Amino acid sequence: MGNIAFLPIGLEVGLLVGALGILMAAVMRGCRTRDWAIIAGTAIGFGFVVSVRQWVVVGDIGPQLAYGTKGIDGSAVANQMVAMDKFGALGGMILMIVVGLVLIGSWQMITDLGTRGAEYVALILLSVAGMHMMIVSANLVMLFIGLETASLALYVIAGFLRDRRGSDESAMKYFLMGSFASALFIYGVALVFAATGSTSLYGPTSIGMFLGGNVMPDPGILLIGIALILVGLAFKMSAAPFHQWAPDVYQGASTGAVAFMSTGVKVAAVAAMVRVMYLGFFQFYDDWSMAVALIAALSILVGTATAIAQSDIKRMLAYSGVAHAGFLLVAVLAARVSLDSMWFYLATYAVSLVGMLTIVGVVAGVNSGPVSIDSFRGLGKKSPMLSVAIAVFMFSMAGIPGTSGFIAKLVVFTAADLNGFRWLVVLALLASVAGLFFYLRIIVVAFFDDTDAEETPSTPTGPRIAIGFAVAVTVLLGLWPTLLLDFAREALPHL
Amino acid sequence: MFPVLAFLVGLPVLAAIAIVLIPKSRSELLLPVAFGLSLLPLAVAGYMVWTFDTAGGFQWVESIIWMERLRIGWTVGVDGISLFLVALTAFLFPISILASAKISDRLRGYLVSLFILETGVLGVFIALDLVLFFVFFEIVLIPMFFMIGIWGSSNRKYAAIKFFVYTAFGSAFLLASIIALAVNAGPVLQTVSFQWNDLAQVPMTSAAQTWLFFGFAIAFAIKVPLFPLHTWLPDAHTEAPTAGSVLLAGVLLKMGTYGFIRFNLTLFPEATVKYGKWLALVAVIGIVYAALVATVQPDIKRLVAYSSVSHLGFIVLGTFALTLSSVQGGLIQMVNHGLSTGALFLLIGMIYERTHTRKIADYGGLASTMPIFSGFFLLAVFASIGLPGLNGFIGEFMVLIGSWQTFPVLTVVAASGVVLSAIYVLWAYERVFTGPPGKANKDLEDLNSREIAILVPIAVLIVFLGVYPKPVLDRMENDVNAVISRIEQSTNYERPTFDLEGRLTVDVGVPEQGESPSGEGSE
Amino acid sequence: MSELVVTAGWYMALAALLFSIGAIGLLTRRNALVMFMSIELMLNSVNLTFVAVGKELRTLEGQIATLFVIVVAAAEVTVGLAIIVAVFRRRETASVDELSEMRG
Amino acid sequence: MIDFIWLVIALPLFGAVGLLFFGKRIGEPNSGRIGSALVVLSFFIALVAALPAFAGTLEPENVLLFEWLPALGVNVSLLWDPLSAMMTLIVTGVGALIHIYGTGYMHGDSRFPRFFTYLNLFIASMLILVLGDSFATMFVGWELVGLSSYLLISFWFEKPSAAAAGKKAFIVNRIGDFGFLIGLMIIFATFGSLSYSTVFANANILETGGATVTAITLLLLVGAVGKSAQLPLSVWLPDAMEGPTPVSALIHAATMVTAGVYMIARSAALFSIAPVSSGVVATVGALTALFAAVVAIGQRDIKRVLAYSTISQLGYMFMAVGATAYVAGVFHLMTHAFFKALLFLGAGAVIHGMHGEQDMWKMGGLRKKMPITFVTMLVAWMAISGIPPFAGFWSKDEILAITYGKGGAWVVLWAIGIVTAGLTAFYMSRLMFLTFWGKPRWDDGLEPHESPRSMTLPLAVLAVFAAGAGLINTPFRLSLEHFLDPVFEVIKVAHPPEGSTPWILAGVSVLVALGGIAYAYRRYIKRALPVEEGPRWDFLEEGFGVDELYGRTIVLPGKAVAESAAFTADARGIDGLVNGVGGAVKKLADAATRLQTGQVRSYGTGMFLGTVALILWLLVRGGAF
Repeated sequence: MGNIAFLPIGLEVGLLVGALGILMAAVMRGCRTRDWAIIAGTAIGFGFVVSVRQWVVVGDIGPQLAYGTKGIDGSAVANQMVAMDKFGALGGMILMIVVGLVLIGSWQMITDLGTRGAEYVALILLSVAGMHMMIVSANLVMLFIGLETASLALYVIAGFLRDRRGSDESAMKYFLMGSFASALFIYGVALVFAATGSTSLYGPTSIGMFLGGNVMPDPGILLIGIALILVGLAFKMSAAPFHQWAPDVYQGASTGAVAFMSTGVKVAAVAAMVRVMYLGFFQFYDDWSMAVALIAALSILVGTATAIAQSDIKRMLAYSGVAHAGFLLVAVLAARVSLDSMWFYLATYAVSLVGMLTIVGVVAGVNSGPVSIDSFRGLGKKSPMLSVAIAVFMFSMAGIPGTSGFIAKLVVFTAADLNGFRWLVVLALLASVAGLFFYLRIIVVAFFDDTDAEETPSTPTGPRIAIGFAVAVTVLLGLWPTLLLDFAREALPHL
Repeated sequence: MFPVLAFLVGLPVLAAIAIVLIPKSRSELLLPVAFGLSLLPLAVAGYMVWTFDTAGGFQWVESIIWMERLRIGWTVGVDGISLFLVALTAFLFPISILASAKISDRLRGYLVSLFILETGVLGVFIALDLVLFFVFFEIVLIPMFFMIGIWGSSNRKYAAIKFFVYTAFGSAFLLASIIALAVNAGPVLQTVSFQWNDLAQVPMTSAAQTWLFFGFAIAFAIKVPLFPLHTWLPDAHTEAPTAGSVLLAGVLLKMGTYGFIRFNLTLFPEATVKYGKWLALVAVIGIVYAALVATVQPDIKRLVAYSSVSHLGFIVLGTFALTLSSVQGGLIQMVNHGLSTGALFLLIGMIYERTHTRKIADYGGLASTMPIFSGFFLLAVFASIGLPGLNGFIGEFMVLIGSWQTFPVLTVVAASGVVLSAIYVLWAYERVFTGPPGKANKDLEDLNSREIAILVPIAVLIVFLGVYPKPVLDRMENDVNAVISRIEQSTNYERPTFDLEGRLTVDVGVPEQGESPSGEGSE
Repeated sequence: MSELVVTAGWYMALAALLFSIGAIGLLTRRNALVMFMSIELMLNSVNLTFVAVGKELRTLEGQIATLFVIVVAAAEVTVGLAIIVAVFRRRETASVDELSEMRG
Repeated sequence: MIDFIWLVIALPLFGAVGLLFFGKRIGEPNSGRIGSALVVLSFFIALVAALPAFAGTLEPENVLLFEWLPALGVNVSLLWDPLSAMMTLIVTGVGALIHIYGTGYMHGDSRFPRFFTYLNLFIASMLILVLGDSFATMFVGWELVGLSSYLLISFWFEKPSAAAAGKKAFIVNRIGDFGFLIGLMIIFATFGSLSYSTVFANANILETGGATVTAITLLLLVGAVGKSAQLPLSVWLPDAMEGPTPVSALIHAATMVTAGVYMIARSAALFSIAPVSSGVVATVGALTALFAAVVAIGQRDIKRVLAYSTISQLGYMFMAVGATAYVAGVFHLMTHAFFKALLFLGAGAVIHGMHGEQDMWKMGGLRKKMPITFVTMLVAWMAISGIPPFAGFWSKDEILAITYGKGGAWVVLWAIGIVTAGLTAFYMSRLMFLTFWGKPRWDDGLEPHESPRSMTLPLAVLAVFAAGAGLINTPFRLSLEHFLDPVFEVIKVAHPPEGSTPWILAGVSVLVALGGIAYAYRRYIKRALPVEEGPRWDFLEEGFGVDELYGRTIVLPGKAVAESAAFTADARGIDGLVNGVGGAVKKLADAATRLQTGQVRSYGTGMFLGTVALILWLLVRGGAF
């Protein structure tokens, strides 16, 4: 075990060091954003390398658990805290790519912030470390810590632009609701602990072992616990009815921050949910899967319906994110049959969304709060490449073939159908049609409306790269999905 | 073996790339290059028609499974049912490009859209993998959406969104059904498979057939479109630019009717026999209803759009009548409708470029100012109302004669479309072309040589297919027979025989099923 | 006096009550500080549960979890108070009802 | 072997296509000459091919050109038997004369070449109709002649009335075709084939008078009624007079309108075993004959008189074929082709000479101005009135005799026929007297003149036939019967009664005809011209308001239905529903948006309620309650 002592948390450590490094650099060398970029880039790159290394090592020696305590008798190692498996490794890669894209796409904002930019970058690195911790944690308390690490940093990030009204509102709402959700989550953990005597997902004293070995005559407390854990995670992915914070927060926060919080947290929460639900509570699959299906259905319906009425693009994307949370919950259900479909959905949605929000940042400014859809008016003429990118992302989110979004829906829905959720698949497909109303609307505004605005927004290099990469991934995976699918098929959690 | 079909579908993609690569400074090259490139798929399609083995069955099959676990992949092939739809598609695109000479705004994007559209449509007709089919089926929406939305006329936004959302609504059912179909077949096949070949062999319970049949049918019915799901079509047609209308009517609608034959008939034979009559009923209602509605349309494009709805009803009626003649007639009617309605939209586009109005009331007396134009128009009009000697007749006649045996009452009602179509078409012709030319129309120029060059190939085909459709029918016959035979084998359905079957005392010139007739004095 | 033994169940019931009070407080009060205190109350009820159950099951896990929760709560206090202060500075109020510019 | 018979069709078709593309370049006189020459050539080829038939040695022969619709077993092949030979000769013969006439009549028209394009097209189409050896090919020709008719009626399309008349003709014909088409469906469903050989050879398997054969024949009759302008689809023919007069002569008198008669005669094998249908055919014919003859009396326009007269004469033919007197029907078809073409061409010459005037009340005294026209028309007048020995007498009389001979209710039809004969003589005399006798009533400055040679020559030729053609089938010498024997040999064809009855009947009809002429003479020559004006005459002129009746009962309600379908059912109903769904989704969206109050506490409440609901749901499902 010695040789992997550092590897399971290498990514987190790297990011923390990077965050501290940036803060130090800001203190010692002043406002030199180049330094921060190098450090952050190194940290993220390191994180990515660690994830790859994990993948390789796991491929060689199989999934591992780490950081346990010795039993009282000193013999067995129990209560492992962190799992090192391809599941976490892939999660790490996706998170690194997403956060990298976000930073590249919104670096302008960091430059604008001056010295405080260092804090911003550091917070993002800290937050993403927390997110990854959520994915790899082998213990519910550990999961809680990861969740809080991610969230606390996000609360600050949401309200980072102090000089803009709405920013503080955004932070406050996020904070209050987030804390509420965290409290519900940890109370759920406590109840599960009360019912099973464990908070661990692995090992001889894990929740699963207990549930497998004992017949619960009265599972009430456990079920309440499961419900609360679900609520906590569903909140993070902004699934209905725990979604209402999202539009307000997204609207108030800076566009770059939204790109990060809307994608990273979703990745982390979905992955964590899969691990917790399947490993922890598989014996209660019949119960919680229906609960998840109901939340999914509600999210899809509410998200789609509300998004139609939006005139602010970030709010629209927030509600579309609610609908996508629903689709992701379908993916959670589908994960029982095919985990790769869930990964595919997560990765492609995250990339498209980051790309789209980067465009919003380019068009309306990275610091922008509310961004009316009308600001895209006539973009098709002024900036055709940008508009094509918009079209690609919108079609991808809508699930139109030719884009990764279609394949994502296809594999997820096929797996969900295989898993017996045909009604949910039909509902989801019909809702995606209604979703066209708002995805198409953006394309319509961009392409079909003329404008008399004169200046063409020039796309700086950073966003250009981020958008280009996102478009490339979206189209490439849309045409050649096996690239990711075959890879992700191995990304199973430690059992 | 050379992957002909991949090549065929790939050509437009390459053409689109080539168009993108033409430098901005040489944009005058866009149109000629695009036209030249669009001839390549036509050449391939021509080669395919030429070398097609009339014995039928899928030819030029390529099968590469990409996603082994779900058995999704590039499985394509062409049989007698799809052959001429491929050919029609390849034929209409160069014409559409030529007809787009007046497009100046964002021409590059326009041409790229056209080529992507071509890829999509060709893909639909060759795909033998349900997911691949669906991908192409949906991809087609995107370029069409842009064509209507960017290069359309005044109410284009509404029409584009309506077109997209309405058809996507049907597609949602289609995708759900495709997934359910594959999942249902999973236990039998030991794997989830989206291969048409695999799925066509899996027997299904009648309940499953019913659900899936209607799932597929909704999507195709919207695409066709069948009454009462047709209202997106007039809007889309009216607002689309000329090439858009041509392709919409010419090939896009055929994706629905083709889907009926390729999927509903082969995959769900029992449900087809059981519920086909309802679709036939809807189709017949559409024939009469759309014809009625067409008569009073004030907008000439809307009129033709409704006439499309009416004519496509014949195809669907023939498809579900399940006789050799009716299905074959429906198939050839797809080609014929593509030609004649395509020609009509081209012509309307030409007059619109001159007058900038589509209101019938604004025209009048064009026959004296534009004799060549009116001549072509008359030809297209008569082709579309099924005048013998022109192509429209073949399909309509075969459908009606063939369908009678299965659905006598429906067919009689459908036949009344023959009268109604004459009414709306000739009345419109009267108002547009005859009488003394009004002031506004006195100085209109007749067609120029480019426009004539666009129309001549269509006119030639209209006449040729009307007079000598045998090359086409021969290539279709065996595969259509195979489709019906499959239904006969898997259900209790039997092809209707004629009343005096076996009682004829003198049997002259009656062909045996599947054999070609041998008459005396054959050359 | 054995019948007066306070079992873990009682503790859990108390914790549940506290949690509910906290939740209701969060939902009914409009002052951000009070709402924040309610959240702290909820977290503490979680601690109570953990400790009680841990004691009952004779494992250290419960106590350790409590420590973590306390730490997290402390961190939350820091961030939360900072946000509240920022809001108060700008708007001279801590009432969350004022914070409703973004909606719809 | 008569394989070359396809040339008969190919030549005019070639002319049509060639003139379509090069007519303008070829120019005025030559395009007409080419068109005429091709038809003349066609005629002679047909004549050569028909020689065996005159000798009585013609075996019906099929000539396969190419396979057409294999699935239906339909080929494009031609049938050459005495009936088709005779029809071909009439079509090409009369057609050739009218072509020649047209070169004079259309002189100076700006679209002179186009006229011959259409005429050639018509000849080709009519020959397809006549020569095809299956119902499918007949249907093809059937519709194609409809097309040519449409094109030619609205030849002067700048005139709105001409355009409308062409459209009306086509649409009314299509109504008939609708019936025809359904008939074809049943034929195919019954025999599994559409070719004459199969159908007619096996017709006897069908039960005589059975439902199938009755249905088939009645539906075919619908087609025939449309094409031959019988009641109730007669309304298009008078309007068709908007076309140039040669067209009226060729299409709307001599050939196309007789297609219905040809069809019934061709399908004799079916009609002869369907007594009900045959009765209907005859009744329709008789009623039409009477109706049209009455209406003809009220016409002022010289061509409209002839149009109604055509309808009336076609009624006779229907009576004949309805009475299973197929030979008599075809006989009358032939004689009618000659004298009616002659009448039309004569009327055309009059109109030509009168510079376009068609109102007979503005003519008068023309016999001096146009002597040749007058003389030839005189012949035609005698022929149509049934005065022996002119052609019309023999053919009409045979029909009446056969009808009478069938006895029973048929005598009523005979009576109608006799009355019609009298009326015919009367209105034709009226036409002649008003046109050629009396004082000139034409407008000042009009200089009526005789027509050019190209027009009078056909008149002369036709006059010869109109006078003598009847002689080929007199009771003394039944050449036509024998000629057509091979066609009808298996069918029971009705013959005139034996003995003295025919002679008495002939005497009666001649007397009636003479009476009609005499009355007209009294009314229009002996006395001052009567005033034929006022509402009653108008009503008569308008054909008893049938047109208006259709307008009120069919066209207007149809239009109203279409309008309500288009603007209410479709735009508001179906599309309204579609947009309504969209609107409902938007409403729902707005409602959902309203939940988003911006108040964080309400969000908390939502979360809380959601949590509680989830817990309760899980507890209930998990069996904790």
